[in-house]
Formats: sequence, C-alpha cells, structure tokens
Amino acid sequence: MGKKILMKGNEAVAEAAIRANCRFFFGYPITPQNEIPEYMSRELPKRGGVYLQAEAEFAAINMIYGAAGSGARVMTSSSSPGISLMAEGISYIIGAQLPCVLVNMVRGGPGLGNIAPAQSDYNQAVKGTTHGDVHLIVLAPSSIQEAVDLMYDAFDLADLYRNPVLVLGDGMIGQMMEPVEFKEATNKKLPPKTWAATGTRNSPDGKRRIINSLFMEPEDLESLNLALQKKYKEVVEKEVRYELYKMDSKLDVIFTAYGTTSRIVKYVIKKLEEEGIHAGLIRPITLWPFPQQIIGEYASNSSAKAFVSVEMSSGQMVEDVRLSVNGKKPVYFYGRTGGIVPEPKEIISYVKSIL
Amino acid sequence: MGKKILMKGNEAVAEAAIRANCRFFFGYPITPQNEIPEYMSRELPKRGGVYLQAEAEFAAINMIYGAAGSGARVMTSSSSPGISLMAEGISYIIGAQLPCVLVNMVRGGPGLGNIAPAQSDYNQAVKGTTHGDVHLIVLAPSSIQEAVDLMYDAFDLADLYRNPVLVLGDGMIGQMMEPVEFKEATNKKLPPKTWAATGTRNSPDGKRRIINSLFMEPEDLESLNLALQKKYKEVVEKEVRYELYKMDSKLDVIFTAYGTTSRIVKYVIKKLEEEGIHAGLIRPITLWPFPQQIIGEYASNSSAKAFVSVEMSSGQMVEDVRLSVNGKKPVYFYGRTGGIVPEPKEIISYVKSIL
Amino acid sequence: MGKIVYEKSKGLTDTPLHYCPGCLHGVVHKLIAECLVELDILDKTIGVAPVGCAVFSYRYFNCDMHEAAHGRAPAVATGIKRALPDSVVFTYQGDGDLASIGTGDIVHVAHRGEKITTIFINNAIYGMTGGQMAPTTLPGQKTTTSPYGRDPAHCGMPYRVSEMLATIPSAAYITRVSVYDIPHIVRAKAAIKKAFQMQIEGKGFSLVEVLSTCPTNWGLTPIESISWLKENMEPYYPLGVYKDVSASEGGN
Amino acid sequence: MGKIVYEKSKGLTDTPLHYCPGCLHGVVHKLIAECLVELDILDKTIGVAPVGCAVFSYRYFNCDMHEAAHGRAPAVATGIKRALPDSVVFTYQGDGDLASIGTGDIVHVAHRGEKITTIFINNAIYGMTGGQMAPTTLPGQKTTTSPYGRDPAHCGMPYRVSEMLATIPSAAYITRVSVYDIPHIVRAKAAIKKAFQMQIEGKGFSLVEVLSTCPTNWGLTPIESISWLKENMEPYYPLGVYKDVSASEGGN
Amino acid sequence: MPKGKVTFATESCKGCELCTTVCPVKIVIMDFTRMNTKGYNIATVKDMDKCNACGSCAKICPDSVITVERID
Amino acid sequence: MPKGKVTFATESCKGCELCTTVCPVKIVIMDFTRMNTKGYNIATVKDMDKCNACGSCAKICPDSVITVERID
Amino acid sequence: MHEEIIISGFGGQGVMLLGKFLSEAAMEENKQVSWLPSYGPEMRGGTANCHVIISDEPIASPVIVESTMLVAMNRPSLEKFQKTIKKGGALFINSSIIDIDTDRSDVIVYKIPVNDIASKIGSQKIINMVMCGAMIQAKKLVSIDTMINVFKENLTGSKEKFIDLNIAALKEGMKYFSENYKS
Amino acid sequence: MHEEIIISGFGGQGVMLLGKFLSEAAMEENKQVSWLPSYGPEMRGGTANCHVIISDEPIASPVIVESTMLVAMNRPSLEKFQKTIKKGGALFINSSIIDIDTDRSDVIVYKIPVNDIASKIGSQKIINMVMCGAMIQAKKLVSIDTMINVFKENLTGSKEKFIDLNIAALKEGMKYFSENYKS
Ligand SMILES: Cc1ncc(C[n+]2csc(CCOP(=O)(O)OP(=O)(O)O)c2C)c(N)n1
Ligand SMILES: Cc1ncc(C[n+]2csc(CCOP(=O)(O)OP(=O)(O)O)c2C)c(N)n1
Ligand code: SF4
Ligand code: SF4
Ligand code: SF4
Ligand code: SF4
Ligand code: SF4
Ligand code: SF4
Ligand SMILES: [Mg+2]
Ligand SMILES: [Mg+2]
Repeated sequence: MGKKILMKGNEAVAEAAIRANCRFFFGYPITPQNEIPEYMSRELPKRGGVYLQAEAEFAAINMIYGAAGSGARVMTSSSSPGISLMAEGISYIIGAQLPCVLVNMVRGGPGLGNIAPAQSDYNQAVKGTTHGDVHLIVLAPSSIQEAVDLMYDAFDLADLYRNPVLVLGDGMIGQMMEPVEFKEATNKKLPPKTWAATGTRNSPDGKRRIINSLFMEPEDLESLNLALQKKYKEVVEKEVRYELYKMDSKLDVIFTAYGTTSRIVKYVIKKLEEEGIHAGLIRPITLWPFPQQIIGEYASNSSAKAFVSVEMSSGQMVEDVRLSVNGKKPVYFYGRTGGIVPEPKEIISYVKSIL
Repeated sequence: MGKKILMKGNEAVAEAAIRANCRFFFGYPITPQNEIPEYMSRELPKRGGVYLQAEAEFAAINMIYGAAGSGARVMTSSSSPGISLMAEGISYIIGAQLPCVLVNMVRGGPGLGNIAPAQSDYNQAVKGTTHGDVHLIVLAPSSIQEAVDLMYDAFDLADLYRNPVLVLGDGMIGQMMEPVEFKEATNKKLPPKTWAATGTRNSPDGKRRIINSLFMEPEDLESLNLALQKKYKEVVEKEVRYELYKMDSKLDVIFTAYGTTSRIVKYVIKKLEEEGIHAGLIRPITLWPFPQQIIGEYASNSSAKAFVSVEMSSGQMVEDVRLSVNGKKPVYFYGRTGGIVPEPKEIISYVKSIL
Repeated sequence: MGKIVYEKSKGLTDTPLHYCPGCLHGVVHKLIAECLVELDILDKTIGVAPVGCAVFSYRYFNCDMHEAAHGRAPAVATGIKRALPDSVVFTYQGDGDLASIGTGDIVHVAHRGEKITTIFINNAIYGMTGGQMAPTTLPGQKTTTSPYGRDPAHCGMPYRVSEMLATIPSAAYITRVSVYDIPHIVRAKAAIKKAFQMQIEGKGFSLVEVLSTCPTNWGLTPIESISWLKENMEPYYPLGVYKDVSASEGGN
Repeated sequence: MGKIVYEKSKGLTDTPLHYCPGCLHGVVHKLIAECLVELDILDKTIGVAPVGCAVFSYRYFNCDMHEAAHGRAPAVATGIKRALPDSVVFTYQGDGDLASIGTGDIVHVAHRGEKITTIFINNAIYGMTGGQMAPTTLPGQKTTTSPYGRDPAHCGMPYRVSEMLATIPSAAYITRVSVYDIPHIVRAKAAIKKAFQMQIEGKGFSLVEVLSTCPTNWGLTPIESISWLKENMEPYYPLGVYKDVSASEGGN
Repeated sequence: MPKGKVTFATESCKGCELCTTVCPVKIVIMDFTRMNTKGYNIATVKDMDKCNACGSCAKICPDSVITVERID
Repeated sequence: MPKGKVTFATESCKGCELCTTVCPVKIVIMDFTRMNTKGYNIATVKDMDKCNACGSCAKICPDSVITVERID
Repeated sequence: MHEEIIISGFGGQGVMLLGKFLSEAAMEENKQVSWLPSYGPEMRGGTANCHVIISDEPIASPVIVESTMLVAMNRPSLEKFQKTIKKGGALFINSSIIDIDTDRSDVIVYKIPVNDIASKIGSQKIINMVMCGAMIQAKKLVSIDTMINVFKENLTGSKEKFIDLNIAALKEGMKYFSENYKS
Repeated sequence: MHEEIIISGFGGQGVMLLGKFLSEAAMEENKQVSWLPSYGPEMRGGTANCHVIISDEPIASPVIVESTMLVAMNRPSLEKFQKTIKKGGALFINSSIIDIDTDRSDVIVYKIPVNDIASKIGSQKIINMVMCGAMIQAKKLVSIDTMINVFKENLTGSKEKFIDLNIAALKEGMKYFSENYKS
C-alpha cells in the first residue's frame, strides 16, 4: 500500500484501472464521470496504453468488443443514458464471452434527468441490461477506497469468467474526494487468453479464432446459453460479497442498502442506537450475484421485526431483498429519487413509523 | 367483428394497429418481424398515414418521440437487438410522458443470437429496459387473435397513461398464420392530448408546450418520478390481466407461462389430466403489471403442491412468480433457450420429477 | 422617447440565458428568434433542443420545443415534421451532438430530404461537459481529453460537416457562417432566414453551420476567443455556401 | 496434369458459401482472399463480419474473424487495430450495415484515420432481411418497404457513400468498383489490394465500394441482375477513385 | 448622422465586453468599478451624444442586454 | 494459344450461369438435364479443346466451383 | 381430426403456398389451423418448409415435433424430416425427383411424380397443387370445393388466369392418387 | 472534531481549491475527510460551491444538510446557503463585496474583507487563502505548518512561485481574524 492521496472518485477509479493493467480505454464524455476519460487521456499515453474517444457510447462498447476479443484488458465508463446506449453491445460481448470492465456513475433519471447522484439504474444493471438471458457481475462500492479496490477485482473477475463486470457508482462516488491508497496489481493467476483472435500467426494451436455471438441453430445457441448459465452458477456460488454492519443478535430492524445510501444508513444506525433501537445493515457489495443467502439466513434467524431497504430509487433492490427474505419477514422500502440523497432524519422517522 | 382471415402474426398486428387508428410507423427491418414494417409501408400510404424507414432503431425510437410529442398515434416494432438499441430513447419517452406502442417479436439471444422464437427478453421488457425508475406496460399475447385484440388496448393504454406500451411476442407469434377477426377501433374516450406540442397557434391555452425529460433540480426530477410512480400505482391497481386455465379446486400443480409457452402448457395440462395429475395455468397477459395478487391467492389457498414456471428462457418470469408466491409454496422452473420451443413431453417429465 | 431600433426579440422568452459570458450561442439564439418573428412563423414553429450547452434552449425560444436525446434531434425533428407537415421545424445542435454521436442522424435527415432546418454550432469542443475533444477540434488544440493537443496521427484530422453534407443529393441548402462581428452577423442572419425559407418552400433539408466560441473551455476571454476563431477555425472551416438548390433555379 | 492457373483461394476455407446463386458477394470474397494471400498477410489479418448476408463470412475467410453487431464493424475494427497495431484489419459490410445503421461508425473510422480497410458491398437493398429499402435504393426501385417504388419526395434520393467519405480529411483511399465481368473484376482486385497496401503502409483509412447484385430480392436472374446493375446502378454510382492520398505523393 | 440612445439591462449583463468591440464610434466601454449582483462588471456608454443608433452593440450582445433607440 | 482444361466441383455449383457469360470462346454452358443434390442445374464445358485457360469462367464464379489448368 | 403436416422442398417448389392454401381451406371448413414457416436465412440455402396443423381442437404449439404427414418435395427434405413422422403416419414423396427410398418402414408411403404430372398439364409452377390434390384425396383434409374457393379468393387480378391451371393440377393429383392408392 | 463546511462563491474566487487544500491538510493530520463539489452546468451560471467534512469519525454522507461552517464569498452564496448553518455555527462572510447582513441571529458571524486584504498583498487570486487563514485561525481546523506543506505539494513546477504568495495570504487572514475576533 502506498501513501494516502486525496483524490476524486472518478480519477481514483481510473488510476486503479491502470494499476490493474488496463491499457485500453474507449469512451465518450458524460457528466458526472468525465474525469475518468480525462484522466485516461492524460495517463494512458504515458503508461503504454491507448485512450481513444469514441463518437458515441454505442461505438465505444463495440470498440471494447474488438479490443477485448483481441485479448486486451479494456474498459469504458459512462453514466445512465450512455449505458443505455451500450445495451446492444453488452449483449454481444456477453454472447461472445469477452471480458471487460464497465463503470456507470449513475445520475438522476429517467431520460436526460439530471446529473445528481442516483441509484435508479439498479434494475438495468442487475436484471434487464439487454436482450437475451444474461448477467453482468455488478460491484457497488460505497467509498472511494472501496471503488479503487474493487477495480482490481473487476478486471480479474472479468478475465476469470469471460464476462463483463459493471462497477456501479453514482454521481457522488464519482465527484467527491476522499483519501485513498493504491495497492499494486493483484497479478492473480488467470487462465491465458488462448481464445483471443490475434491473427493465426499468434494462434497457440495454429487454428483460427472467431469472436461471435451468432448461432443459427437453436441447439447451438442453447449450448451457449447453458455454458453461460453454468458460469453464472459458479459466480453465484463463489463471488457473493457483502458487508455486515452491527448485525449482532438483538436486532430490531435490518437495513439493506448499497453504495452511497449505505453510508447514510450506517449513520442512521448509530443515531437509532442512541434512541435504543437496534438496527444493523447488510450491505451488498456484489449486486449480482446478490447476497440472497445471508439475507435469507437473517430473515429466518434474527430477532429483527422487519427489513428496510433504503435506496436512491423508487424501489428496485428491494425486490431482491424480498426474494431473499422469501416471506419470512416484512420488507419495507424507503427511497428518494431525482438525485436527492436521503437525509438521516427522514430515514429515522420512516423506521420509527414502521416499527 | 368481421370475417375470419388467415393471417401472419406480424401482418395481423400491423393491420390491428392501423384499425386502432395508428397512422405513423417508424422502424427498421429485423427478422422475425419484417412483415410489420412491410405491411405498414404498403398500407399506411393508402390509409392516410406515414410509413418511414429509419436509418437505425435508435433513430426510429426518437422519431417516435417527436411524433408522439406532436400528438400522433405512433408505433414501432423490432426484435431483441433492435429493442436494446432503443433503450435510451425509451427512457426519454417515459420521462417526457409520451404515449406510443412498441412491439418486440423476441428472438434467440444473447447478442446476434438467432431468429428463432424466444422469451429471453422478459427481464429487459419488465425490469431493466433502460436507465431510471421506469416501467413499460407489457402485454403478452399467446395467439394471433389475442395479439390483434391487444393492439387496440395497447394504444388506448398508452394514451390513457401517457406511457409506452410494449407488446411482447416472439418469432413464432410473428411468423405463424392463424385465423383472425378484426374489431373496429375501440373509440374509447381518452383525455385530449392538450399537452402535445403542435405549434402555439394550435395551443388550447395559448401557452407554449415543452416536451422534455430534463429536470436539473433534484426536487423537480423527484416530482416527475413521484408522478410516474403514482401513475404506475394506478396501472397496477387497474390494468392487471391474466387468464386462468383449469384452475379448479383440486390442483396438484400450478403452471405459470405466458405467450407461446402457455399454449404448450395448456396441452401439457390436458395430458397430465389423462394421467390423473391435476394441473392448472395462470397465464399473465400483462407481464407488467404482473398478476402478483392472484398468484399470491392461489399460493395461499390452493391444494397445489408447487408452482412451475415454464419459459423459453433460463428463468426470468419465475422471479416474479416467486415474489408473488412469497415463500408459501415451492416454485420450480423449466425452460429451454436459444430458440428451442419446449416439447410437451419434456415438461411432463419435469413435472413428474418434482411432484 | 425615440423609435426603438433594436430590442430583445419577441422570439425569445424573458428567461435570462445561462450561457457563459460572451458565448456566441446567445448571438445565434437571437438571430433565429428574429428570423422566426420576421418570417411570421413563430406560432407554427417547433424547435428541437440538443444535449450540449444549448440543452436549455427550450427555455429561450418562444415557441413549442422538444428536448431531444444527445445527437437525436434530427430524428425527433423528423417525427415532428412527419406528424405535423404544416409546421416549421428546426434543430439546434452542437458539434458533439451533431458531428459525433449524431452523425448518422444528420446524414440521414439530409439523405431523406426532411423538410427541416438545422442550426449547427461548431465551437470545436464539447462545452457542456467541460471541454472535451470534439470531431471538430483542431490539430494541436488542447482539450480535457486531448491534453497534449489533438494529434492527427492518433485520432485524425477534424472533418468538415458542411462539405460532407453538401455531397448528399437531397440536402437543399448548406452553408457555413460566423457571428463574431456585425458584417458576419448580418450574413449569418440572412443565411438562417434563407434556410427557413427553403424549408417553407419545401425544397428539402437546410443546414447553417455557425463557427462559434467557447471562451470557458478554450480558456480565453470572449474577445480573445473571437481572435482565436478567426485565426484558427476560419482557415480550416472556410465560410461559404456549400450547397444551394435554389441557386440553380435562379434564386439568390 | 497441367499447371493450375486458377483454383479456389487458400484465403478461403472449404466451407461452401451460403449466398444465393449468382450473388456477387461470393466474387468479392474471392478477391479479398486472393489479395490477403498474395500480400502474404493472411496470418496477421483479422476480419470483421457485418450483419447482413455476409454475416457468415467469418466461416469463409481463412483468418481470424470477429462477428460485429449491425453497423458496428468499424468500431469493432477500431478496437482490434488499436489493441493489435501490427495486424491487418478489415471490415466487410453491406449498404444497410454501413450506409444506414452504421453511418456514424464509418464516418468516424474515416475521421480518425483508422488504419483499417473496409470493403463495402452496395447492392441497393437489404438482402439478408428479405429485400427492404436501403439508403442506396434507387428512385423508383421497388422493395418490400418501398412497394410502390422509392419516392424521392417521400424519403429522398439515395446518397453516395464514396463521394461523401472522400470529403473526410483522414480518409486515405476511397474508390468504387464493380465485379460483373472480367475487366471489372481485375480492376476491383487491384483496388482491394491497394486498399490493403495503404493500410500496411499506415496511410490511413481505405474503403472499396463494390457495386453488387441481389438477384433474389431484385427478383431477377443473376444475369439479368448484372444488366440491371449496369443500366441503373452504374450511372447513379459512377465507378472511379474518389480519394487517393498516395496519388499526390506520386504513387499509382 | 442619426442620433441614438442605448440602454443596458445591467442585471443581465455578463461583462463579456463584446459590445465594446463593435461600436463604430468607440463609446461602449466597460465599467470596472461596478458589478451587478451576479458579480459581473457591466458595460456602459461613455459619450452618448456620439451614438448614431447603428445598433451594433446591441446586435452582438449575446444576452440581449442592450436596447437602442433613435432620437432624431 | 495456350490450351486449357477446366473442372467443375459440381456439388458446389449453384447454376447461376455467370460463368457462361465470360468465356471468350463461348464453351461454358449450362447442362439443364442434370441437377446436383442441392437441386441446381450445373455448368459444364461443351468443347474443351477450345479452352485457352484464360481463367475467366473461374474468376467470375462466386462459389469457386471451377479449377482451370493449363495443359500445353 | 388432428393432422400435423410438414411440407418441405426447394425454394420455388411452392411449398409455403401449398401450406397456406391448405390452411385457409381448413379454416373455411371451421377447423382450427396454424401455419408456421421456416424463415430468414434458413431459406437462403434454397430450402423451405412449413408446418401446418389442422385440428378440431385449439392448437397448442404450431411447431410440429411429431408429424402425422410429411410432404417431401425433394431429397434433402426427405432426409431431414422423415424421422419426424409418427408411426403409422403418411409420407408423400415427390417421386419425380427423389431417387432414394425412405428408411422408415412404419409409415405409409405415397409416391407422387408431381413434376411429371405437372409437365403433362403444361406448367412446372403447379407441382405444389398436384401434391395438394393427392393429399386431400388421401386424407380428406378439405373438400375440393373449398380448395377451389381458396384459389378464387387468392388468385385475383392478374393472377386470375391461373385459377383453372390450379384446379387442373389439383384434380390431376387427386386422380393420380385414386388410380394408384387407396385413401 | 466534526466540521461540515460549505464554501461558496463565484467561479474564479477559488472556492473549490480552498476546500481541496483544507481537506488535504486535514487528511495529513489523520482526520477523516470528504470533499464534494457542485458540478456540471450548475457551475455555468458562474457560481460554485463545495462541501468539506472533516471528522474524527468515518464520514457518512459527504452531502452537507446542516453545516457547522459556511464560507460565503459573494452575496448569492450567502442568500442561498445561510439557512443551512446549524444553530451556533460559524458564518464567514467576504465583507469586501457582500453588502448585506445575514438574517440568521443564531450563528456566529465573521466578516473578513478578503478582497481588501488581498489587494494589500498585491493579488486578487489568493482571496481564497486569506479566507482559509481566517478559518483555521478561528476553528483550529489544521495547523499552519500542515497547510504550508499542502501548498508545497500542490504548487510545483511553474506554480512553485506562488507558494510564498499563498503563505502570505494565509498569514494575513489569520492576522486579520486575531485582530478582530476571538477564536
Ligand atoms: C448519450 C449521452 N452521451 C453523452 C452525454 C453527455 N453530453 C452532454 S452534452 C455533450 C457534448 C456537448 O458538446 P456539443 O454538442 O459540442 O455542444 P456544446 O456544449 O459545445 O455547445 C455530451 C457528451 C449525454 N448527455 N448523453
Ligand atoms: C440492430 C439490428 N437491427 C436490424 C437487424 C436486422 N438486419 C440484419 S441484416 C440487415 C440489413 C442487411 O442489409 P445490408 O447491410 O445491405 O447487407 P446485404 O444483406 O444486402 O448484403 C438488417 C436490417 C439486426 N440484425 N440488428
Ligand atoms: S461552456 Fe462554452 S459553449 Fe458552453 S456556454 Fe460556456 S462558453 Fe458557451
Ligand atoms: S439475398 Fe441477395 S445479397 Fe443476400 S445472398 Fe441472396 S442474392 Fe446475395
Ligand atoms: S448603437 Fe452603435 S453607435 Fe450607439 S453605442 Fe451602440 S454601437 Fe455605438
Ligand atoms: S455584450 Fe452584452 S453582456 Fe457582454 S458586456 Fe456588452 S452588454 Fe454586457
Ligand atoms: S478458362 Fe477461359 S476459355 Fe477456358 S472455359 Fe474458362 S472462360 Fe472459357
Ligand atoms: S458461375 Fe459457378 S456456380 Fe455459377 S453456374 Fe458457373 S460454375 Fe456454377
Ligand atoms: Mg461544441
Ligand atoms: Mg445490401
């Protein structure tokens, strides 16, 4: 670990990516994540990499397809409307089983919305990103340090599972500064990219490579889908990450919250404690795979009377909480939208109203 | 009702739209729905309408935005990858609260996939279509007659709620022929489109109109979101549609299936009956709003030992079934992917394996 | 009280413009508004705002307006014009919006000969998002995403939108103007008026490219910006008429 | 046994082509394959297949291949070339793919001067999806989405891709050829070879537009299709070199 | 020579100085001693008598700050 | 004049007839009496002796059906 | 009645239209019907097929897994689809151009030389209707009058002149079948 | 310690940098810190602000709802943000250009004529550091040495020459505060 530096979330994410050996960035500007491409355009040329501004997000994601299919460590970043424009390309990348990292610094929606922080792209990130039966691995940092640390994992997970990994931040994570320390690249042992198309002269077996998501015969396409589902099952088994905060035995209420809102909930928990209400937090770090099991266990075994999901949305993750709780406890929702970060006191009074 | 005509699903859907007074079609070809634009290009000019081929799906959806904002009844149609390319535009349409009808004749995914029928865009249609906190109203016909009938409703619902309505078919619904009868336009009394921007000379109050989804102030954007959520609540209360098939009291197992698969499940139910297994089907016609309540009631009150969701996907609607059943009964899933339509005998043996 | 020879156009609302001091977006807004009033078409005009610094232009133009997705203003305008063929429709777009993400849209609105008018603000940069490189950014020009100056070996030479669109058969009128002094303002206004006239006459697609400034992101004062525009942009983007189907019919 | 003067190129795999009888896609495939072999670059070439009738071309070209999303082949090629600058990268695209949905992509690959080669098959129609109108469909031409013939008053005159791209500064070589008889095949092959050479020499973006046929969707026999091409397409889309930066350097 | 009078809606002025570059008689200047509530120095006219009502200052002002009257 | 011999991989022939349009000595013709298993009539050469190994028929064949040898 | 019919051949042999006309006729006779084509680039290779179901009951899936009838207009069709025929089902072979035999011994085979019959009528364009005649003669799928009605409804305007040709083809197909097989 | 500081002014008054330098200094003194800017077109109007939190505890939300300190460098900032100050909190007013008074009577007001002080030093560019001096003198947020260190770390290369100017500004701000107020 190096020295602590005060850094903007966007820049820290970019620096972490470079340290994680990402050498190719294709993207298109959009607030509130512009410091990522800007940092990349400054740093990558100095560090043996390539920054290229695409003419649009739908071009950027397909440049990613090309570079990832060539075996490169590659990423893009954007914010809500820009991610929507990548939907088709993401499906192709998943279909062709290519690794890459995407960052979404979510802003208020729908439409052009605004540029304030929001969590209203949860469903898009976790459920219906695009057509076909697919998943992104979704990592949701709640601080800049965590964003940095997760970037390294994001690249490793992408390479390991040959699937895109989405780091889901928000305008606040992108724009704020906090102290961070950078670790060096994990240098995790990963399978060699023998599937990459780098010209037959480089082919380890002399055969040509085809990067493709088209399978006209239903049987062939089903094989691809079964392979994807097998992979996804493995991800669900091995890669679930979450934080338990004050989840001791005498709980009155269990919060679920991720990213920015989880920080506010932690503060709320301390305040509630002062008033004698025992609350804890299960904070999903991977939104997909979702920490369904641990939530289910607490639903079965804890003294808590209810779950409360707090989000900057109209209620999206709460459905996954409900699926996890599976009827064993009531699940409530508190949220704000449009770029409003909920205040502790609103959450506190909501919680009191349901207890 | 007129005479029965043997008609391709795609053409029937197009004819129904015209009879429902849709006069504008903007789209881009993609198999397996090409007969929709082709029919429109042939018929609309003769019937006082406009067919225009867009250069891409992302252009088509924004032409829809312009025409819908001008007060026109307008639609587009596409298939999976093309719908993904519309994601951003759909979010803008919802944000600006514009009515329109979209048709997705789903094909095998992910990526380019193939052109065989599939149901793997359920999540995209129902959950994460695009960024922001939004819903499409999603109608899922299981026959060509129903597709035709739902087209009229689709336009009315769109106008009533000022929200896009998605008709979710699949390659089979689009390509097959079945006999259909057309009713005339519903001529349902709908609120006048006084919000449309048609030039101030046409403005009923002399004020200018702005079609917009940008609200820089978080408070304003939250107001939009609250208005959307209020509307959505009303839709959930009033517009849920489903079919109950053989849902009599002595049930052993309850199927859930929509569209094409529901037809196969009905056949399966008859076959199971012959073997003394009592099965019924809850067939959602609206996928959003989902018939959560009726499923919940059967989960609580029926003798069935389990629910089985049958889909041409790796398991998407099944999550909504689980949410509805809420832990009261086990929920199983059987699916095929890649454009394979499941055969009755596979389903039968799966059901036997879990009973 | 004397006779008023110049005042704020009725084609603009009272809302103060949000543009940075000296940004020429404001000048172009005025010219459009004046033309709409002078042609007496304000009440049948529907404008389409882009995503870019002009995103809020729907607050300023005193007519019905749509706010379009980034780059998609021509598609939105197409939808409007097809639904309301008697209306006058224009888009107002920046170089990121029109020449980058919206390239396909502008080419095809010209290709289809849509009877709409586009005002294209070329300021060689992405203003709204804080000064990133545009496809129109000049060689060597420093922006937040070309921090060492745009390197043509890395990402090519800027392309010229008017020259490119002029090759499209169904484009009716394509011209490049600027607004940095009074003679140029006068010519620009005439061009904008003509563009609308060609729309009204059903001649096809018309586009006026306006070389503009971005003092904020160029890091110059407004007056310095004008010098920079004259010295750097104008030579690369020559002013002039690139296409005019009315000329061949004996028009002006 | 005599000396073989012509046989199936080693640049093609053994897989039989799926194209309709007499479709000129097959001829162009052969020329590309022959050029790759003759330039001895097959083993460092990475091709990008489009969505269109040539979607399966990854089965035929005997080199590494990517299958790109509809219209996005230039973006995919950009990603490849940037990651593997020593490779030779080409895209093979139809007029729906390149001139409609992929317009922005092709303009910007030229704008950035990407060192790739594009082979552009203009057959005035969407072959793959069953014969819908393309931006290159001729006035009056009947297609499944212009059943009464393309009406320029409704959707404009077809635009000319090569002429348009030739206006882009960082495009190095742009030419239009055809392959309907032996002299044209010979010239087309020379053009394709030159396009690859310009890539190898790092001159910038090169594109060869090939006027081609779609007997199936034109509703003509292959031989009739060739006559139709000569009589209708060639006059509207003149063959020739539209840009050649090597010419000014004294090249051929 | 016609005579003119110009008035400034000073609260809308952004102090960009563009108006000062086009006056044929060079009477439009910045008042660096004054600031409007937005914090901008404002433009003004030093010798109104010389104004010929040409309208140039007003035409170039991006914010429509200036109204020009003819008073002859 | 060189002498040539052409051979057809008839199973790949799609009967498009293009080869018949380019032979300088007009010896490439269709055999409408035969069909390959794909259902296409196939091209053939009627008078091989006249072949000058120019390769034209092969060059235009979209399906690389034809191999041309020089046998002098 | 419940018939699940796969009709397959080269493009140009009119197999899609045969399926469509049959379905329309059955519909006019108040049967439940469905018609499902092969589509898209599947058809590029030059083959085409459709699935037709005619039933007294509502039709579950229009995809045929086990057919009660297969019409094979060319050899690849026979090779590809013969395995789908139900035991005891019917196999119609275009014996004019199919030179092999089926390897199914548990189905009833009707060999109809449709090209030859059509040649006699004077047009290769109506081989599909010759086959149709044989099929309806064999299976009483629909009445000949309904079929003629369908021709009249579909062949209008410039195509009207083909009605008689189609009727002739239908009748020749029926005749050939009666003369050679028992229904 | 737990301070939630809103710093607001015109673009060009250096409010963002003031916030950043303060945060860095606090970080170097091992405090938890966060800095959150206003961003995007919000800033187009010519105003800018940032939220700085300095605390001994981990920071929940970097968005300040109730501030313990407000720095108002111009009049619109005062008008917009004065309502956010906690009862008993501190309000730093740039009295050189703000000609109105706060309507809050329950906060402690420090009027610092930063433009005037800066004029004396000879540069308007360092009004932010004058204010910074006043703030750290008032609240002991960080030590002057740490602050000087931050200057040295940030002002390198061609900017090195400004270090002394900044130190002077800081000191003048501290001095003005000590002479006029009690910390
Ligand atoms: C899909 C999408 N991508 C990116 C953005 C972010 N964005 C907003 S404006 C803009 C560029 C504006 O530049 P330009 O069009 O040149 O207008 P200017 O501000 O210079 O007038 C960008 C990239 C967006 N809003 N939506
Ligand atoms: C996003 C998307 N839209 C539409 C399609 C459907 N589609 C496939 S190929 C094609 C057009 C092909 O035409 P062209 O590029 O001219 O190639 P050709 O078949 O004529 O060689 C279309 C519209 C698709 N696959 N993906
Ligand atoms: S950022 Fe640039 S283009 Fe945008 S308003 Fe400011 S000066 Fe004008
Ligand atoms: S459809 Fe047309 S372009 Fe496609 S393979 Fe057939 S003839 Fe060629
Ligand atoms: S109207 Fe003309 S003369 Fe008068 S102040 Fe303005 S620019 Fe100068
Ligand atoms: S041009 Fe307008 S805004 Fe600029 S200084 Fe003059 S009056 Fe003020
Ligand atoms: S090689 Fe030349 S001469 Fe011989 S058959 Fe072919 S075309 Fe004729
Ligand atoms: S050109 Fe080739 S495919 Fe066509 S007929 Fe001749 S040999 Fe056969
Ligand atoms: Mg710009
Ligand atoms: Mg084509």
